[in-house]
Amino acid sequence: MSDTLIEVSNLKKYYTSSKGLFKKLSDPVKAVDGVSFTIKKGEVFGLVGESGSGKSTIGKTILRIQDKTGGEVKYKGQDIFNLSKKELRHLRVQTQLVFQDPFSSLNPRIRVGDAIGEAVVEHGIVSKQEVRAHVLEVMEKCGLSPFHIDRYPHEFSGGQRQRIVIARAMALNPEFIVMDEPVASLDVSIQAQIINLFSDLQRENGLSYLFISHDISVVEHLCTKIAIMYLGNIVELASKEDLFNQPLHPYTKALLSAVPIPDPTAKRERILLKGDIPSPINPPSGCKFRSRCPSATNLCSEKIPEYREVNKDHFVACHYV
Amino acid sequence: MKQYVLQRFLQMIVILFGTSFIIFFLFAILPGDFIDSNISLTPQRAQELKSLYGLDQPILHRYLNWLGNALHGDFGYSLKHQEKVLSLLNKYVWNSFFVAIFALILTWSIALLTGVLSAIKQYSWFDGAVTFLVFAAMSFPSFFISLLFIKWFGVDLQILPIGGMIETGSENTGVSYLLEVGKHMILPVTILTLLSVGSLTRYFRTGMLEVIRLDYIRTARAKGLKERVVIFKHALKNAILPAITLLAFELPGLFSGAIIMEQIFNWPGVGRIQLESVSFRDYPVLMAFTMFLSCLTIIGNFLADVTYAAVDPRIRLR
Amino acid sequence: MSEMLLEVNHLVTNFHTENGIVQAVNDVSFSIREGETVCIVGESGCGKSITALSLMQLIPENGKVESGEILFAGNNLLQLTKKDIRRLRGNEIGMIFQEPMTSLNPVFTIGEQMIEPIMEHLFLSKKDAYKKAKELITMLGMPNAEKIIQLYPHELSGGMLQRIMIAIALSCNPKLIIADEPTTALDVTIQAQILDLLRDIKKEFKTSILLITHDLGVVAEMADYVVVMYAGKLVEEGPVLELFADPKHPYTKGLLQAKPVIGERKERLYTIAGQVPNLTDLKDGCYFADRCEHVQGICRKKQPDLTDVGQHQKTACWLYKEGAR
Amino acid sequence: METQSLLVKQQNSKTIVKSPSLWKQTYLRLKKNKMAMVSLFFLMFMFLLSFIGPYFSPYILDRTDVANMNQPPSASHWLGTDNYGRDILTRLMMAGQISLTIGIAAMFLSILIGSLLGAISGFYRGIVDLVIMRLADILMSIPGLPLLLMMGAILSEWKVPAEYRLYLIMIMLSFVGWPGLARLVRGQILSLKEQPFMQATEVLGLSDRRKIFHHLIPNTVPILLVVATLNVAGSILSESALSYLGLGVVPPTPSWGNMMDAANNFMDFRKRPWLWIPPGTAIFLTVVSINLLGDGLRDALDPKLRR
Repeated sequence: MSDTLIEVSNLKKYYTSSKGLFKKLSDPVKAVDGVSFTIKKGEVFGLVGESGSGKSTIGKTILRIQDKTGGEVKYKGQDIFNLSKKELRHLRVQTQLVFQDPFSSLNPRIRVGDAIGEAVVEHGIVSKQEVRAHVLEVMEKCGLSPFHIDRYPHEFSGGQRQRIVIARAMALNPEFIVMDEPVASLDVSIQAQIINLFSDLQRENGLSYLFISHDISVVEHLCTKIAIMYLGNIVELASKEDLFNQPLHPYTKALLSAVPIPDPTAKRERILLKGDIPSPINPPSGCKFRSRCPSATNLCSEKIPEYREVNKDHFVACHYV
Repeated sequence: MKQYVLQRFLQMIVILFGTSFIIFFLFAILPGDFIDSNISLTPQRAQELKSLYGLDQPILHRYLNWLGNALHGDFGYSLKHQEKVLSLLNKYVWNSFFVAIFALILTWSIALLTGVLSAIKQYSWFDGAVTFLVFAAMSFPSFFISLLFIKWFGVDLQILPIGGMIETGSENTGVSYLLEVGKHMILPVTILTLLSVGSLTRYFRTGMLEVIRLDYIRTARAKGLKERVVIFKHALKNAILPAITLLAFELPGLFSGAIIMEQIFNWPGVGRIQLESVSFRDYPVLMAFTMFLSCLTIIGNFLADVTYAAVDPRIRLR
Repeated sequence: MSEMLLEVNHLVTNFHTENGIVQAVNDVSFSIREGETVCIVGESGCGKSITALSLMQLIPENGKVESGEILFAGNNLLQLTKKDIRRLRGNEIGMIFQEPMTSLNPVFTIGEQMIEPIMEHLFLSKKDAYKKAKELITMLGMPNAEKIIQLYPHELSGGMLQRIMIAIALSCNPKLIIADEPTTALDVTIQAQILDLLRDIKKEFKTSILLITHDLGVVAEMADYVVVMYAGKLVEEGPVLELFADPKHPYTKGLLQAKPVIGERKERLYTIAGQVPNLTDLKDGCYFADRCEHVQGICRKKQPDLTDVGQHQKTACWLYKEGAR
Repeated sequence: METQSLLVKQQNSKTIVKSPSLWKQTYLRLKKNKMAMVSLFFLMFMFLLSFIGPYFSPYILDRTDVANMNQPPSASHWLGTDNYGRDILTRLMMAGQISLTIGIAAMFLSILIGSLLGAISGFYRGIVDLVIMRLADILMSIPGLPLLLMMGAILSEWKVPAEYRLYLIMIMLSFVGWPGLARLVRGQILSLKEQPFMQATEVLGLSDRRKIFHHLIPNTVPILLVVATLNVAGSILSESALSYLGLGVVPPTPSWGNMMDAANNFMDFRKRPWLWIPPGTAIFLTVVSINLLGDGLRDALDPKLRR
């Protein structure tokens, strides 16, 4: 058996906006437009992109919280869109999701202990009598105090709520967690605490993560493999070292140079992209990045660049690499 | 936008049919009809009339018949008034309409003014007083307030007429006629206004309170605009726009709100005819009037939604 | 050295909430010179935005500037009449906010909203105001000014709207622009464009900028002078190079170390333990004491005040007080 | 690392201020609202008066007393007597029982039908949703009072005995009331379903039953509570109007509305205001209190709306 955990091939997710009697054939929003990647056991896979890149959609689709439009997602070799109800329930235990906003991802009317423990009992992992002990154990792992167990979510700050959300996911002993911008709404000092917690949990439990973020410095810190997305496609995918030492796609280069560095003496050459991110409803023809690319040519507007392996394990979609 | 209007239009047609069927059905399950209750008819004549009116046929058939006639403007014949329902309604509807329209104008002006003022002076004594009055106005049973007003202004103080549209036997014409009618209208209009002003004031107050906390109001202030401009241009336009959709319910609401008031004030409007027809089992009239109000609501609703979509740039340009 | 444009002395702003009084800004002093960019940096709830809003006297209804002075070109803003403050807003002080998508009125066109301050403060006719609006749009690097002024806010992207906000702030040639987290809601590549634009404005018009941000990267790129706030207090201030080279206050140090930085590979991130204190329930002593690695007895008893450390740098910490140990 | 996590724990225990549960907070906030509290106490008084008051009354409900007809308020008859010599206060209290019961029962029925249909609509969507919502649209476009009048007329045609009429009135009122509630509940459920915490229940693999009963319903209860309160006020108003017109609760069963029928007699109206002013005032005060209480509840449940 290979050590591949998740295999995504040519995944597509389009949203159609119209409803009602007349199914108007409006252009769909191509949120994810043919994306392939694999995540190995124990790997921390980073997915970076700006708004409209489709990164969150991927996170939700590969957990089958949403339906796909096309392509395939395999978890441990099994197509997750072909599971029976029972198998799907089993998948729910193995895979988990941590949301961006710790305020809306906890039900305000359910106590912390119940939020963490309810699914554990439902899936029969721990009996009703033992659940409290189990919850306390998980809470301690996630840096929460025992007396928090009977509190309501509104009594906690953002960072602590995120710990609760993580504990809720960890209570099921999952193998794979999708982290959808889990630190985006947290302050720097709290963000560091949570990121360290992620590393600790990952190391101690041999977890695999899909870490979705717009913050490339956080991804660099945490991930081993990184994919850069632009308007529904992966434009570059490589190991952390390759991507940062030798970025190939013009978008990756621009993205890296745009991140402000907290060092006033740093002298960098900045690649300033012109214009706005185009709408995913009506993206540019050919290479979707061409409207902002500093080195775009006629070829780029005519032909969609092939997503190919340039170096070993380094994939790029650009005509000029 | 075009598609929205079309979709909304079709929806309206569906609802119109549904509503007319429900109203028809309710009358169809009545055990008696105006032929049964007319004891002067011989059984044979009754049977003839029944087949003449199609009353011996299955309900769906009767419904389609009635609908077909209604679409031609034929809503049947009023037994009590011995005339066609349509011409009967036409005769009385205007008396109700004028009261309603005056009340409508008054309600909206008062509600807009007090709603906005109490929102920008939130928690002031003015706001407190308005809030209390608003709740009082919303809680009065229409018949009780009508009776109280007649007692105070008509019976005790004797400054206003206690009912009717003109004095009995009055033969005034021209301006003096108008003045006389106007004097009789004061109490009905006041009461209708009072009954509907509360919830609308509340609506404007809440809307305004929501809007004045938004970012763009802060931006308007940061631009150094006069407070007057900030409130009455930037905030008010946003607070008023959604109220367009309420306007649809306003006119039919006033008509149906006036039913009891007209009865008490002996005002010769459709509301009073409506109540009369309940006690006289004059069901064609009752049915036509209910249908009239429902159509008014449904069409008004459609127009309001379309207007709102046309006025609000966020929807218009979609 | 250039003239002092704005001086804030001992500013105190409180909020009255259900849970008691919140001291959002607690005895804060700083100043801005002409043509200088000052950054106030801190985490959410530290009072940085309220400080900015206090200058413009735009704080929400339940808040109040309790004491202190705000000297702008020699006048104390807190003593001006409402009318005079209004004349200042949008005219001598322009402001940009965090959320460009909600900061413009959805039912008026871009043009209608741009000409308002121009007509109000520069007394131009409507026609001339529109002309000026179009010039501003072109100047800020947006093509198609003619078309843009006819559009409604929801038809533009966040980055474009923020440019429009900057154009509005600039329209009356202000001496000071207050930018409250102007790029937080934007994507990284758009953020780079906006920061670039602000730098150009500073260069070209010699406008002073007060930039409020939580992002130390933005501070390093934009600031001449930095003010660090924590729990409503000013904990450290200094010129950007000195402060980043040698941060003194344990909080500033912690912030700089806790942020992952591109190209700087660390095994673990440094963390500041605990949570930001609840502002309704503050104890005596330094507000950072509970989270500080170097906490000592006096920290829990008495609040430190700002002391000079280094040439232009100041910090409020007992570690740098002589004889405090 | 070790010391740091220890510090985190210490911190956690310190920075959290112990605060009461959501319901308790709501109660505390409501307690601060003077108008709502006065209303609450008045309503409690009204209930006691209507349901317990009659036991302390020396008069029997339907006992006519020819010697004491149309007496104005006095020491023995605090609110006077009517044309049959019956004590007005006693009748007012008994009528209160009927009116309040109808109002509350109609509310419960409307809530039951409305929230059930609304929840089904919002949770399962599809064709069920379409049918339920169109039905609601249709019923909502027939103005309430004319619809009630028609149904009242049907009751009269069927010659329903007076003692059963009040049950049918309840059903009629809820028939008019449920569509609005169904829409509200549906809207609530649709917006809740978009909340990340509902997506979390999906990821956690919780059963539909648990999703509905532990996550969705408890979050719709607050708004339902407010609407239910206001619905009682509406029902009492509608019932009184119907009864006043003789189409609702009919004598001999007393209700506040049909007691006001006295005002239809011109002599009684002019000369004997004690016949009709007390029931009218009772309706008004009860309804105003319920409205103020409902508004107070709304503020207390959703503090965001206030500041």
